[in-house]
Amino acid sequence: MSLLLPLVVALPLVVAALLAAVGTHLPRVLPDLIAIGTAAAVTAISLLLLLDSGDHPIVYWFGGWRPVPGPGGQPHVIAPGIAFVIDSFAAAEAALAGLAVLATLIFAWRYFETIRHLFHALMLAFLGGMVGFALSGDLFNIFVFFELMSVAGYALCAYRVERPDVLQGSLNFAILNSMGAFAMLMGIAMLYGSTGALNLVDIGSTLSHQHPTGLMVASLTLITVGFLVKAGAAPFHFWLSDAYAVATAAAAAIFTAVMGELAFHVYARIYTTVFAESITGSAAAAVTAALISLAVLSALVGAVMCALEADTKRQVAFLTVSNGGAVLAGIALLNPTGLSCAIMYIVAAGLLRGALMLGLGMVVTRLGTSDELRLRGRGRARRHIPLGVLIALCGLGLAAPPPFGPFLSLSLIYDAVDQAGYGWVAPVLAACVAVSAGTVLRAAARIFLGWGDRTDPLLTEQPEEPQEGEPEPEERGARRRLWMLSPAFALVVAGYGLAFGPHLAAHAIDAARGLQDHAEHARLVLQGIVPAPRPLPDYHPSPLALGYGAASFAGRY
Amino acid sequence: MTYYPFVVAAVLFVAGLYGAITSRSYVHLAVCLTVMQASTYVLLLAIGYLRGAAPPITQGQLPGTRLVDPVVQALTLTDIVVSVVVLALILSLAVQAHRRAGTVDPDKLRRIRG
Amino acid sequence: MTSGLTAVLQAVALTLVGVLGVGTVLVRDPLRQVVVNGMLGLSLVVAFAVLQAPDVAIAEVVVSAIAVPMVLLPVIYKTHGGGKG
Amino acid sequence: MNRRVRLVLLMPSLAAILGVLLWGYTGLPNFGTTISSYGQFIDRVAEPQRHVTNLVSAVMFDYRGIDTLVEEFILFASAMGVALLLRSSREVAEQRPRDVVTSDAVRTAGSALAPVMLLFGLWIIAFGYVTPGGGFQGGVAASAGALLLWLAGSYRTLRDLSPTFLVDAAEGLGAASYIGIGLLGLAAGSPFLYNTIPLGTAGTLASGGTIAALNWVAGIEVAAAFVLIYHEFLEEYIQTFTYTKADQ
Repeated sequence: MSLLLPLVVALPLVVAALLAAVGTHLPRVLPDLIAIGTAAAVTAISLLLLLDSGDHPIVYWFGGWRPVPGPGGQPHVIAPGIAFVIDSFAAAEAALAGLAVLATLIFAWRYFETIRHLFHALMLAFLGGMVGFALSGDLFNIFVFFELMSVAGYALCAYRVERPDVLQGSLNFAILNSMGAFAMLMGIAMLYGSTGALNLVDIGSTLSHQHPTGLMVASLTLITVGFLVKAGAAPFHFWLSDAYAVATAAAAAIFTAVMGELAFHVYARIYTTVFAESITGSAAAAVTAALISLAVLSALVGAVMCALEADTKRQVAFLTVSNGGAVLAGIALLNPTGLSCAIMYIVAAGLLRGALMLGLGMVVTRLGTSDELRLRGRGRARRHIPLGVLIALCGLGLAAPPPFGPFLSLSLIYDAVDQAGYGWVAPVLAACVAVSAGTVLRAAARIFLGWGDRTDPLLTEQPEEPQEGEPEPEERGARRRLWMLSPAFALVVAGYGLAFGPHLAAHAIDAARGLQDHAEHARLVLQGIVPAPRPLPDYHPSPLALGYGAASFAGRY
Repeated sequence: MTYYPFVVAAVLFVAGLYGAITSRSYVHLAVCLTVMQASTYVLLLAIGYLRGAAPPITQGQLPGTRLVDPVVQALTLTDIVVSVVVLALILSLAVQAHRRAGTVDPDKLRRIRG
Repeated sequence: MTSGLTAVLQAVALTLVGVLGVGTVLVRDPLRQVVVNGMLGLSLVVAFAVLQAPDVAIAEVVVSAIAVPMVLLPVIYKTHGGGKG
Repeated sequence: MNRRVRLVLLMPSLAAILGVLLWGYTGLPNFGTTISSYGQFIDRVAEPQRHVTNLVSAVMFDYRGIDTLVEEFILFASAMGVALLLRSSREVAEQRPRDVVTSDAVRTAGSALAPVMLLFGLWIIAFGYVTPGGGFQGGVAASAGALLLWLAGSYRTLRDLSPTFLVDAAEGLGAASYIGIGLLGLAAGSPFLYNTIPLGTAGTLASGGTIAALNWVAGIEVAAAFVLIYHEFLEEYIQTFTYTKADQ
């Protein structure tokens, strides 16, 4: 395992570099095959790590620089190197990233006819960035991976550089994300100045022995802003809809499936390991209240904007914002149930959103636009049936039908907010999920069944000139169409099936407990002391939560 | 001098932010972002400075000489690379905006997009 | 170097950094901004040197004297100084 | 939103941000009074452990080597991105005269300066782990030399002689070699980026083990990446220049 582990980041990066070096001289199919193989390997290693990290997180010190006792003796240690701390959540997140990139690369098989090697190199660098971002246990290292992911993301977003809207979306994306990154770096520097450490757990331990000062609040605020900008949570969601709408389907699928929610996940990890030990009592309650209000705001803004949007890709962007609200609500509770259900929801919903975006990419390719009003009834031909089924399945799945897909995790979120005394949040979230998923179904019904009117005064008006289709080679018969859809269907199957992992909820809550038990986690990371195995918690969602879940599914229109 | 470098860092951060938000040209804006990032260099190096200590180069130093923090210097180097990279990417997008839309003004580009 | 002199140098260099940083932001004409930005780079070099960070100072020299002008000037020429509209 | 309204809304928020930052900084130790335990530790052990005298390079290429690895790939991704954004649009290309930038003065100055800059860059890289300097600094300096060479020796011929793929290859292979050196550690049964090369004597060029190797690889990657980036931007400039001439 320790042989394979560093490869999860090193492999995509080294292949990216080699493809850039010699890619132009290879026969046409080879770069495609190599890139797909690499993404598959990353996914496989991540899944192995997921299995392996079931009992306790795996800790890997690069260069072999393990922590050493500090000059003050125990319990203070100095960590001179950088560690990857791979808990089940991080491994699951890495597997999600691998899977999304794999599906996208298959979807984009010979999709871009020119300068392909640049596209592949950037995709793999993007993958390496996301995986490292998910796994790293060092604050500055997280920032560096964040930048790698962002830089590759800006370039991929602007792939169709000839359109002004693409440029505007990409520029917004690049500028706002850079500002967020600087805020984050400010916070990191302040934490380093105050604790003299960069390892997450080390910072957390040192911080908990200090008197709380303004520094802690300021650095928490700066880091929170940085991550919320990246995740596109309200009120920082402005860039997201533009960027997702203008990116090619291939890039947008990865953005919506992984990139944004990954920021929530890493934020949760930083909060639990660095700040949770020092922020307790009423301060913690204040953090929860603040994050919950941002979560509700995101869910509401996302759902309303989604329902009022006619452009299907933008709908998915706002759907992402809305789903992000549910994720943030889970994280905001700062307890094991909240954290575990948030991560499970990230993975399940991310798979479905990725598939949805790929499906919409096909819609644009075949029908020439992504505007649902203009597309009304244009998908009624027989050959579009699989595509319609795909999009409908994604929409249904995102509405969390019991017992499939995101249903389990969503019910857990409802349950967790209810237990934490935020009973009113659960119905709001349920309504938002229903509205945003319902919008997808509305669009699917309008496009593929011809339901509804050609005009709708409620929906945002689109600029007159029709968009041209994606630069995609002409269709080559039914087999090719199915080939392009198959990765999206595979994502849907994975998304639906995820809820049936044996004792999934129990395992997730167990992993969250391990992370949130700071003393135990610190012993594991800094001293290599493996915690004693715990019995799996027994967990079943309460009837109330199941009710909300079912209601949110039934409530879609 | 106890807080002065930190004040300078804060001023740079806010000044860069102000410039970026009010900018009328993406080229100008990209430079403002580098000013904003310069604040992190100043902060990091100020945190790692020790009065009376030598640079973290042991060549030609007596053993036991007090040295400043080498870690923040390594972090700042990485930070500088990031800064140039972001500048280059935003500028190449600005060049394209100029070519495709004939403007590098954020407001005008937004209007053209519709 | 006495510690008093070092402190004075640091104060002067940091003040320059602050003033030129604000100046870079306020100068709206891109070509003039390049000049002020270059001076900001130079003042950062001095500040890094008096903060005992020669590695970072060298990096800032090469970046602000070579890399930044090399990407900025062609772009400014293209977008602000003539060329096709 | 109106510009003036935006400005009025902006000022209080900027003041608030400034306030939060200054409030946060009050929690920092006073300037110049102390450095982190991490830094003190590196100051104490780096030379004995890694046999280099530039401790910053020890942090960059060994203790925190993975940071620098990612940094190289940020540069790599950005060079790819700039190429993607600028190259693709020029493919609809125009025939243009090539020689416009090379006046005699530039040529002379370039041919005199180029080797100096290149050597200067290589020198900064070479002594990076002994005295101040290193792969990044030297790489940027060397890229200037390479660029001057490019400009001096008539742009056209050199472009045909050293097509972009040569620089592409240098950049890709440079970045890949960084990981390759990291993998040496794995091959020896140790962690990724573990030192596998004899350490040598501190203060000489034959020291540092993998630090020296990574330093060189990073220098090559940085130089190539910057040459790529400059090249893309210069093409833009030349194109504009040509258009202007044609318009007149």
